[in-house]
Amino acid sequence: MQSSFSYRNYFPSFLIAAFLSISLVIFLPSCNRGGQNAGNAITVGVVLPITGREGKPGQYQKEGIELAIKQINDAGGIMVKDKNKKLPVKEVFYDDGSDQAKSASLVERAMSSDNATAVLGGYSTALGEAESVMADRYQTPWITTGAAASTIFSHGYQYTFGTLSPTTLLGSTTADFLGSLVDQGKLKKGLKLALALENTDHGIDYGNGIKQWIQQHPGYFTVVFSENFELGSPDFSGLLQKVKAAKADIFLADAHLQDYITMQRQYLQSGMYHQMLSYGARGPESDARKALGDGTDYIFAGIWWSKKLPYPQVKKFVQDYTQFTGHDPDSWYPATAYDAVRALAQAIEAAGTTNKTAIRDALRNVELKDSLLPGGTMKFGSNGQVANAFVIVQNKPEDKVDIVYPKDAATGEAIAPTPRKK
Amino acid sequence: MKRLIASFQPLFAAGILLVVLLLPILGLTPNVIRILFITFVWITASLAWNLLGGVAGQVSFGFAVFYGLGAYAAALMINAGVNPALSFVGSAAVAALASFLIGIPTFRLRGPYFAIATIGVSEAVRVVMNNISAVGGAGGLRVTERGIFHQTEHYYSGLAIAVLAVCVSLLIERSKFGLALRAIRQDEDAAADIGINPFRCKLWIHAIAAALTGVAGGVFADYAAYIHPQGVFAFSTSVTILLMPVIGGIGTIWGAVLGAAVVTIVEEQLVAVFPQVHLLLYGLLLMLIVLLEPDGLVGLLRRMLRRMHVDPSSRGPDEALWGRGRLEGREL
Amino acid sequence: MAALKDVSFSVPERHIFGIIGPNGAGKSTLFGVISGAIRASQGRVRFRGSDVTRLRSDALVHFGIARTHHIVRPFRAMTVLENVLVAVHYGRQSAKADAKAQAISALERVQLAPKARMLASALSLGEQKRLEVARALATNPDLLLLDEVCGGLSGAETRAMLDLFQQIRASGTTILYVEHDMKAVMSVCDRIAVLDFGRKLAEGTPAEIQNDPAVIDAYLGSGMLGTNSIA
Amino acid sequence: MTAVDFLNLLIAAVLLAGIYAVMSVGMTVIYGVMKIVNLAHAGFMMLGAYFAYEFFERFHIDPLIGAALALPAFFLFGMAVHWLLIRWLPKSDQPTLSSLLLMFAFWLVLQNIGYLFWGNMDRSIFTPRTLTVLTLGPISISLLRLIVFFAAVLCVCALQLALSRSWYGRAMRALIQNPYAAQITGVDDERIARITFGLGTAFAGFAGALLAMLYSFSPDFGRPFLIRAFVIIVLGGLESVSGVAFGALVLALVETFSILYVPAGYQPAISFGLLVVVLLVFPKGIGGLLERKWRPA
Repeated sequence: MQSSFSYRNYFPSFLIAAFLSISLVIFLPSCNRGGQNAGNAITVGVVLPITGREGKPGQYQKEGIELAIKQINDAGGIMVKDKNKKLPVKEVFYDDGSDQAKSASLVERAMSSDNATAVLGGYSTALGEAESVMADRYQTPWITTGAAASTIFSHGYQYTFGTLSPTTLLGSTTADFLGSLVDQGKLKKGLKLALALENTDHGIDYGNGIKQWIQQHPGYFTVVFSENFELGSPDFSGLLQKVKAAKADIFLADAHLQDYITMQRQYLQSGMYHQMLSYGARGPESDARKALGDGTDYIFAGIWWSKKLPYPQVKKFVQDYTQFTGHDPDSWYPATAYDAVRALAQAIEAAGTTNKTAIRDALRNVELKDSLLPGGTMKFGSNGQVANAFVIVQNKPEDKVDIVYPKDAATGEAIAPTPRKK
Repeated sequence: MKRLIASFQPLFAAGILLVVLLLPILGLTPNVIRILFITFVWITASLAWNLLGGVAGQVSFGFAVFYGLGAYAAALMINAGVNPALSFVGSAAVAALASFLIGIPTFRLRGPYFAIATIGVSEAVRVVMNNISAVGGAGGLRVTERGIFHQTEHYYSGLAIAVLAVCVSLLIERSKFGLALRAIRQDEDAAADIGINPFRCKLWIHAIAAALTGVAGGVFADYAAYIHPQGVFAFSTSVTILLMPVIGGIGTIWGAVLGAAVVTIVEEQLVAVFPQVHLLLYGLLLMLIVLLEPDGLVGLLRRMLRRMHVDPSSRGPDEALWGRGRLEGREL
Repeated sequence: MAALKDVSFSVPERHIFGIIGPNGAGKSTLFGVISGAIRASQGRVRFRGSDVTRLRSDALVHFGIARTHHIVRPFRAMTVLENVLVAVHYGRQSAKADAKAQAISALERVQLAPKARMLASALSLGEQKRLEVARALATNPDLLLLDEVCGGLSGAETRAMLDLFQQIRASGTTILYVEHDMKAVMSVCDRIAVLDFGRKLAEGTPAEIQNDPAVIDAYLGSGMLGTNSIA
Repeated sequence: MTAVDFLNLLIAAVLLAGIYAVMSVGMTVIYGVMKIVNLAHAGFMMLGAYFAYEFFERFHIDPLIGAALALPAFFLFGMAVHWLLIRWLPKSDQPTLSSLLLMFAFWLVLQNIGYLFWGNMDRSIFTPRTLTVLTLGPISISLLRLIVFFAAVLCVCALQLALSRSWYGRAMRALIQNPYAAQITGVDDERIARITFGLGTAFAGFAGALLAMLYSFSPDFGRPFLIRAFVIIVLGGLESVSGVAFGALVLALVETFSILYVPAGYQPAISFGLLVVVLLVFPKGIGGLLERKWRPA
């Protein structure tokens, strides 16, 4: 039954061979993308996922980095003393497709083949963990802009830095916030908590932060349900049913953006209600608003940054970012990336050289005085990770988002408990 | 002329080996050495899959299990202070053991059901590994690094296992066991009718393939220093291991080697150079091979040699290297 | 529903024992049961006193029982020599000569030695049938089960094949021969069993069978005996 | 667990089964006739989701109508894909490696095309229906899930009816049962294959459009569904529509109820474990035990 016509007759082997060799010819010269102008530019490797599961946050972070680089270059570049001139920053970008083996490979590639002075990247903990190995091997500073789990910084690596505060802190800040609501009398004492955590270091750290707080502050809350769930599941009805059966008053989940949207949709569709509801560090994203409308109202989130922060530098950043990308920074992702570039630039200038170890030493002492992050200054701790406070934001009706905690940064009152829908 | 080429083949292989042995001394950039190292790891896994899938005809979508278990075994042993070389042996043992546990029930299945079952097993193992907190669970597992990182050491480990895999493949294909495996691939019942126990043969070749894949995983874990269930146990790892021999020329040793090299380098370059369209190009390349060149790259090479009136495939000893196994007509 | 019922017979050593019967008589089922391809729900197959009923075909080979297939099943992507070689390796070892010599001698017996280096798929149907016999012989069996080996062969090929059977028997191997082609069976077999509707109708020498009224009634009466029937 | 909880879970499971059935049925049809494991199914579903999305965003067409429109559109698309790619594959009555790899490669291409057109943003379709909940005493049912369930059931039943009554259905069944005899009796297998592939693709697009109402999606959409669809068609015995319905129900029930007894993290392992166990106990799928092929359930 073989068809008489076949593609094969029309494509003799030498054509395929030619196709293959041409593609090889295209590939080979482009092997090295940073090395050529090592002398007159500072090469910064950027490895982030812009496809795959983490594509969306990775995209935001990439935009934050590119905005910072553009601003630096617009101002003439970074002053390097031992070259006695300002050098522009050259970005070498790689998309790791949300694959951890690939991300480590690409960081290695940027460090070795492109001679990057520093590498930024690693959105989400698993990718960050894999990448962090390379920094000390190639003695190249690596700053993660999107991996927060403290394990990355607990191995004594000398060249790893991170602009995200640890997730345990997120957990305890969340609990702090709920505790303050109890103190204000908005919530009763002794409420029951249900935790649903994504099965990653991130989720586990978050849960530990909350549980530790509860241990230290007896009487406030009790945990009646705590379970991990798999990322990327299309259906959470079983898990939610279990949460429902636990009869908790407060539901705290820790999820990635996609899972947050899926789970919240099913949460609403099964008519569930809790006095307070949070998805960890997710909440105000406009994608969620688009997907769920007013279904995301009153959800609160502990985040590394909010565009509502009352600092002048934040206002300027929001403006510049919106102009640069054509959309609003609706989530924290670009801010930590933006600040990472600025901290790096400051370190290079302080080091006065493009020597990587000198830059590493300078990074340890860098203090970004006009940081976007809560607190307004950013400094890497002794393990390389920053420890800025978190802000708690709450979604409010009509697409409003307010910072509700801590008090000094608040732009609105926390609404608790969540009003029941009629 | 044919004889001339035939007698040059070992020399040719020795030449390649010499060149790759000397490469690091020639002062290549760490990036190239890294790509070569990864190529060696994939060559090993690709040859291993080829033994089971190409020679014995049992298409498995579950080699990530062995790769991942090898990686975890090596990581845990290195962390416990075992010499890395010894821990790679441990990887092989663990993977081979797992292959029996998987093979004993699944090799009773015929037709596409074996392939399907391997998908189920491999995904289930991934999920379970993701939840066992004793080995890091979803947080992944970090491998303790011993002192300073020497890339060339890893390079030579990679080279060693790739050479080992080639030798094992050559030995098997030229042995009576290899002949039995080929018989099983073509007609399992007829093979049983001449006294071959297909079930036992499949189990053994599965174990050998798993051991090689496990070693590859172990060597990779030692290099990466951080492994994660969603990475080493991922379904995409199984698919990559399967695609390499298919692209190179299923059932042939050169095919598995060439396929691994081409896939590694092309994918690396596609991701780096065309991040926007790398999936598209990779997909198109694969479609071209499936539709136009079912013998894979080796088939392409053979056709070109034939054009030059040199056919390396018509003599006995080269059968294992050049083979005749085509993708066309291979059932799951 | 049983495909076979109360069929019982014994094959004397160094005989060519034929089993015949019209289509659907249960020949293939019987053959499958003996060769281990089909599991019988009842009954026993004994070989030299040992029970081999539940043995798979590869175990049977090591007992000295080899079979061929009605529809040829050579290993098409292997050479003729390799087809036989693998049977020597995995069959019942006789370990006297080296494997390759044994394989070639098996090919010589079926006159395929000149084509040893060809791919099995390149052989003609008749040659493939002979290859199948050679492959079975190469396992060094005491009992050879032949399933309609003459089907589809020309007259000359059939005669050559029947001569080969005589030689095989002469070398000490017993043959159980299931065949549709009456003439072939009658000319070569020492004893014959006739099946019909899953039952044994008769058993005896070819002459006895030819004169058995029940057989003539049920089967031969249809005019098949004596005509040059081909399957 | 109270009776109400149980009932709620049962309803959730049945609704989920409807979704699972509609997303698997296209794959089964193609496998049954052509013995092709259509990995590009996930890609077709992704395109179906964007199809409904574009109609909704640009012309404010209800996604349900969008899903209905997807049926003919993807039917034609599937036939085109068959004409362009599939028919050049070597034919076989067993699933071949080359067909599987071709479809895998095609999936990669579709995915990349998705990224080029729509970027990596998560999109979703929000209508007033999205969050509506029907409550009957203590039992709450999502209106959207109910609608999707009925749309799915309607379509699967229509397909089943068409297959058992029409000339095409008879020819298709003949091809499944005895390809050789069917060809002798004048069934044009090439044409049947083309229609079948169109039909399978149409159902993939339709399922994608329905799922777009329930989930947010990106060009990577479909991956978790693909492997579930796979489990389902194996459970159902690989080639019958009623088998798929059955497989979908089994998987949905097991997934939903197992979570009560095992930690949520292990949930995905359950479906794969189920797949392996079923294969080992019933090597031809549970569906094969229940019914004769292609009879209405």
